[in-house]
Amino acid sequence: MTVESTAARKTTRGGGKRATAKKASPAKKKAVAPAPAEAEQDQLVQLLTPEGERVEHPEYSIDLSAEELRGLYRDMVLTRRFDAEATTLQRQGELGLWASLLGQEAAQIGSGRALRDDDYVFPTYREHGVAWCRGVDPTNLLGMFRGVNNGGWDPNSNNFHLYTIVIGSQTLHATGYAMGVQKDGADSAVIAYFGDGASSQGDVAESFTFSAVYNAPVVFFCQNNQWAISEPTEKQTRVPLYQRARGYGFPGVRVDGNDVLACLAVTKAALERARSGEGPTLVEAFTYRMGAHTTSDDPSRYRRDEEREAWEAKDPILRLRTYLLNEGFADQAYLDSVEEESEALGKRVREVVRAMPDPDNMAIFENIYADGHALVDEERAQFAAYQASFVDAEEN
Amino acid sequence: MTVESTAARKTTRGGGKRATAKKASPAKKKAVAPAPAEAEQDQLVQLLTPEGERVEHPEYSIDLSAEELRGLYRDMVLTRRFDAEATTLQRQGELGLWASLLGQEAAQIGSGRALRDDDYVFPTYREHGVAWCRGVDPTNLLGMFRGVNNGGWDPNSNNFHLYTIVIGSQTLHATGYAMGVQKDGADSAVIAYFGDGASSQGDVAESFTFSAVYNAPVVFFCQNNQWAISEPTEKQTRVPLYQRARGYGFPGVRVDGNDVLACLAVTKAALERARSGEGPTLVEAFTYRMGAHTTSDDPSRYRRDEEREAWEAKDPILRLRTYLLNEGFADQAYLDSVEEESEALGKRVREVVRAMPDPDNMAIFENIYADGHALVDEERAQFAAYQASFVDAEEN
Amino acid sequence: MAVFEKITLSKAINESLRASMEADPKVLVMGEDVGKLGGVFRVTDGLQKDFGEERVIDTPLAESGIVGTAIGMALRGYRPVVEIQFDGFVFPAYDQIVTQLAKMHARALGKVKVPVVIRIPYGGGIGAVEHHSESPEALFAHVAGLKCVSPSNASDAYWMMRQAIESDDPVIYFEPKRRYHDKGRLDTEAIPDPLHKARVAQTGTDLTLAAYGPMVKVCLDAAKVAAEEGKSVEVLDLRTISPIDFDAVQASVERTRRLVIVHEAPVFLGTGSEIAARITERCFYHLEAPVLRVGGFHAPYPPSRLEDEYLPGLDRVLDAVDRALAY
Amino acid sequence: MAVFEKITLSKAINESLRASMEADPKVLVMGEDVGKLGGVFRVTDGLQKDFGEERVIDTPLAESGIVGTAIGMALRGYRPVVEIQFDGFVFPAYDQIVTQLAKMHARALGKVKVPVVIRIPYGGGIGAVEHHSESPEALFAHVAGLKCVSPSNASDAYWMMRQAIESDDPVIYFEPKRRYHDKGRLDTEAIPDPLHKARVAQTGTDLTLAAYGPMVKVCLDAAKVAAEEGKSVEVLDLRTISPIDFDAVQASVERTRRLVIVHEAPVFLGTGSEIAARITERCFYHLEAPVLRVGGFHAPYPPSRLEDEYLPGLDRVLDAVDRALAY
Ligand SMILES: Cc1ncc(C[n+]2csc(CCOP(=O)(O)OP(=O)(O)O)c2C)c(N)n1
Ligand SMILES: Cc1ncc(C[n+]2csc(CCOP(=O)(O)OP(=O)(O)O)c2C)c(N)n1
Ligand SMILES: [Mg+2]
Ligand SMILES: [Mg+2]
Repeated sequence: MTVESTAARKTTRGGGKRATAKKASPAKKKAVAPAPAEAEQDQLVQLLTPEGERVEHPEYSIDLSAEELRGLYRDMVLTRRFDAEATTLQRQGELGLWASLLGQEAAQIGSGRALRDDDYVFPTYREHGVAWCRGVDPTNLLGMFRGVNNGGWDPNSNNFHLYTIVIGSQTLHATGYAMGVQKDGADSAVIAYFGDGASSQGDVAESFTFSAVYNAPVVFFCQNNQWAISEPTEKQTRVPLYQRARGYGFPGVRVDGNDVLACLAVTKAALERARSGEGPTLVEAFTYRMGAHTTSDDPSRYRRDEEREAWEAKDPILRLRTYLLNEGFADQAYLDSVEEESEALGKRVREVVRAMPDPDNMAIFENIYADGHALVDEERAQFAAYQASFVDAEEN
Repeated sequence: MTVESTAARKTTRGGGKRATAKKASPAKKKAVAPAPAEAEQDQLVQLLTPEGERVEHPEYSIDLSAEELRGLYRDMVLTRRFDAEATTLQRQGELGLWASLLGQEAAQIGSGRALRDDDYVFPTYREHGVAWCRGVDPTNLLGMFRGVNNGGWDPNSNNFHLYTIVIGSQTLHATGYAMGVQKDGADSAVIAYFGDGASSQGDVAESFTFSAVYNAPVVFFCQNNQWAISEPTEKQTRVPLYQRARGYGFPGVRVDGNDVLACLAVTKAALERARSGEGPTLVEAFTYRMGAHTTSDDPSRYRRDEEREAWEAKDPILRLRTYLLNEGFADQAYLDSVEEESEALGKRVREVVRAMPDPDNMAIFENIYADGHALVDEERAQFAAYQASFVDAEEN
Repeated sequence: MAVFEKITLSKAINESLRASMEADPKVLVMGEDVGKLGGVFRVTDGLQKDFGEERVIDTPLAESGIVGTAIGMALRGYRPVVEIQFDGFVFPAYDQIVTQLAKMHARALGKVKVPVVIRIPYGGGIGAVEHHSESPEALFAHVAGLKCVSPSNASDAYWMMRQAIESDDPVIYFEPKRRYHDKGRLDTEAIPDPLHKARVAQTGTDLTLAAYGPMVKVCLDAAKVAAEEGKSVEVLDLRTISPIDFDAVQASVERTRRLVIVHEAPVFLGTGSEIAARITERCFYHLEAPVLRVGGFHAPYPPSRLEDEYLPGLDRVLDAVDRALAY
Repeated sequence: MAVFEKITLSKAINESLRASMEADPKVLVMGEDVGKLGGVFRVTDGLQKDFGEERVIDTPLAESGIVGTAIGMALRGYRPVVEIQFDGFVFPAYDQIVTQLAKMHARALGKVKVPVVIRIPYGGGIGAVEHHSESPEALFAHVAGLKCVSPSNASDAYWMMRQAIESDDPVIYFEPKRRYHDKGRLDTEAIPDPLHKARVAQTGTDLTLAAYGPMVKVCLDAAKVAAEEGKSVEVLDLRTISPIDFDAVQASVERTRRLVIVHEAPVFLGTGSEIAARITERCFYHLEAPVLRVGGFHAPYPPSRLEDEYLPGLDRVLDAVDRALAY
């Protein structure tokens, strides 16, 4: 089913003051590329309503077993639990910072579960749910937030690249990787995650250009969570983001980002396009950042509580749970077992993080170059001698 | 009239091998932003056919007096003459380099004559025709190509910014300038020139984003001359460039860039939109670089003569001359007088350039800072002393 | 509101922006999150409320766009003060800064001015994640056409920002983010030092420590410890990185005959290399010891649990003082 | 094809790219106009014809995109050799180079390698327009994670490119564009010097001239003139800018006791500043004169009619030699 998200948009921004209010009326001239009609703008693919009702979409269908559905539920619950644990660990001083995915579980689990093992993921810094789908141990994600490393996993073990903090830059890496896949003659696909704010970066535009020109097998997955720190999406664009793709010559689609089934179906279709040589697709997952930007942020300075409340009614986990229970795909016992599992996960994360040792001082000088560098060798030796001078002093 | 440029495209690239051949078939799914149909892609606004026939366009009309029409002709002829003279001067060693606009006279004169005095222009390095329209003395354009300066005019005298060589960067300056115009409450407009190659630069995309978000009064005038040095437009995009704008929320239009009337009409309309608070427009002038990229370039390495020949049939000056003569707007005497004038211009340019003195050595240290800088002062003094040491040596 | 007895460095910048905006309607503030949020460090707190969205502009998330449009606004007669959110995020704007902002005045033979100030919270010591703790100043100071400054205390922060905004040249204003909360005295009616002059922060006779921004405090602390050990250390707050006030360094070194330069940025091709080279040339017969440098290593800024080792601290500065004195 | 008696420097790079592509199918060449045109300097001439469009890739006009996608291809196991058309056009890619390419290996704790080579034709002396004559090497050498080299002759150009491509680290390969047509001998079966070693290009006893890339020839010429005047000047071809072979400079200076560094880049914070600072530290008691530097001024690269004054030439080098010897 295709629904209008107008209501959602109204509640998110309180209407009236949006930059788009000033927007030019759609051009009437024929030779001018017309701004799409309002109705088309706000279409978004949905397969599961906020009320947990299963609906059909003419273009995207999905047929999952009860087990698969339960699996998606479990993924989302565990991801949320992990995320909450990390937030707590930050408050307790175990992490320096945490970027919560709260509210974006469906976008991440839906898209993450659409991937094949041989596909490759280029995340931002918030894709904890996608990392989960890839089998990256969640405790590995915490190293950079604790300050013990800048990325604690081997990207090639799970085909999940390191978190990238410089906004937008990973979209080019994804495109280049996809060009490599293409050269190899493989039928794998690549997926690049980025946010609504990131859509403004020149790098993202360049990745659209390169992927279109080379027809690279890449899916651009934009989680439009309505905010880039304190800036609403209207500060980045005056038309829906999914439309950006069209001007580069590939399709864009807006999906209900809080609907795990729709995210799964739409991403799968986009990955299929990539695999079969049809090139890039832009998926805009229309979702919401329920929490602060990071634990350093204070959203009360720039957004109203009512906005968050309105989005709570569209919670991705809630609607799947309702659906599972209503349809008898899961019972309370199953939900309880997931709850238990999530508690165990929380406990394990807590324990692992608390036991995470600080790196050795000399790690400063490691892995800067693969083939070594004379200056690094010199500085390493000097620093070692300097440190030893204290030990000597202490010993004397 | 709306004509299909398919034929033109076929002759320009020889078909078959285009990157777009691999292009995905237009998506069929409704929620997916569909790739525009072929027919729409290739529409371009035309008011004067290559054969010199005046045609009407349902959206763009223009009504010029005979004098105005002759003026456009004169502008184009003189611009072409100036350009040819500069090419010759380069061959004679008077200039280090020249970037010829040959073939792009209509795009530049048409758009340039659409401007009001209070509008502001941000050119690339090839807008000699626009400079002409702004009243910049053409000999001033030659300073940078001769190597006596990096930009020899006061941008504010004619509201014509300096030539910008770093591809795409001026589009952001134009956008910022337009934001300033808006803040001032003025109803001036700003126009940013760039090429088909430039469309790939992140800066150009960012200028689209900024101008759309702030609804800035700027016109993006892309001269798609089919080539970025040796690379055909297919290396930059797989759909027509004018469509790029749509995804940013403003209209794009493709105009016959060899039709001075259409370029004038379309640019005027776009400037009007800007003035009246409707924000940015992208104009793609579909034209052709008849010469080499610059005098350093050798197009025989990458393009076939037939392509150029096909475009010669669409020459912008030829078609206007035919029209003027056929309609009796000008007679041979007028044409001859323009010819004479152009010879005089050529002579003046030649003379001025040959007399252009080299800058004083100490100019190296001038105008680096508006408020001075101690290091520059130190280096200036050292260099002066160093130079004086030779004079002393000679004198002794 | 002439005198603040105890104002934080960040609040001093805020006051400076406010005063500049009041004094000149052409002054604009722009950047990511500078509006309602007041910037991630709250340096622009309250400005949008008081000066409106037309003068305090939340921009799209695109640094090249921010600087590029700021250049355009400057060409139109405005004086934009641009915030880059963190040091590590200035690089998407590097092209606009280096090829356009720095060169436009010269390109136009002086016919246009581009008075853009770029504020960059820089340096480490705040336990942040990657890209949030870097010191890229040498990458800007090397480029002709830019001026670079970095205050070490609240009063300088205020005055240097006012002067930077008044300057007709582009100024990169490096804010020592780990000193944002340090408090100092500010008299907004005092007569400020010129923007491009160093200042002796502590007189001494045996050795000169030269630093700027966040490292001035470390050097003052080191001088204190050294004093307890009977060594008289002069501390020079350089304040300006382009130009560097070599005359002041030379004058100090001619007295003390020894120089140690301290900065957080990597030593290799850091600003200390230029100071060492030039002062050695100027003071060849005065120097009792080679000019020594204390700074970051030739390594990416490390994860925060290692930053105390990476950053020049009291011990490493004192070690260099000892080594210089041992000559 | 083992020995070329007279091969131009640009052709030597071409041969090197060809040999590298033949040796390893993962080697790719990419950039603007590198295909049919063979690059604006023809360095990639004929490669697309022989290796196809899949391996010699004409890219969209977007330097950040070029380097960013090259990183992605390197992550996939390729070894891209990227051409930046001119020195002044590398800056749109600066963010990708500094924040991604340079740091990715460290970020991954060594788990990934990013063997990208970035070719930058650099330096002046060719009478070009703005942005086509710059020497930005210090802006890269300051950044940990990158390696920087610059050959001065055809044989080095060949071998250093082969080694750069074989290196698992990102290498910025600065091509002295005004030497592209200079001819030299090349033996493609010789045993090359290591990539990161300097070489004594001319022995001498009174003073050391250190240079790299385009300035080596100027220094050799200066040494010749100096010799006629009875001064024995050693010329060191540094070859590598990150790391710098300080051991070689030190060894030379310990013999000659005087050092002059020559580069086209601005002196202020140029590579000469680092060499001067470090060598002064290493050779404090050996130096009879301060290390002197000859280079560009703190000014935008001037219009070409002034470049002979701006660039270090024979006279300015000899002037510095005289000044150093006068101590
Ligand atoms: C180049 C760059 N500029 C600025 C920042 C600081 N920053 C971190 S996250 C962020 C907002 C990102 O918004 P969005 O892309 O919507 O992603 P979200 O955080 O909402 O997931 C900003 C401005 C950065 N990391 N990189
Ligand atoms: C950032 C940057 N990269 C590369 C170049 C070198 N260059 C100069 S012109 C040009 C092609 C430009 O093509 P297009 O934008 O189509 O303009 P045209 O020359 O056809 O008018 C290139 C690659 C440059 N000037 N700036
Ligand atoms: Mg967001
Ligand atoms: Mg072109």
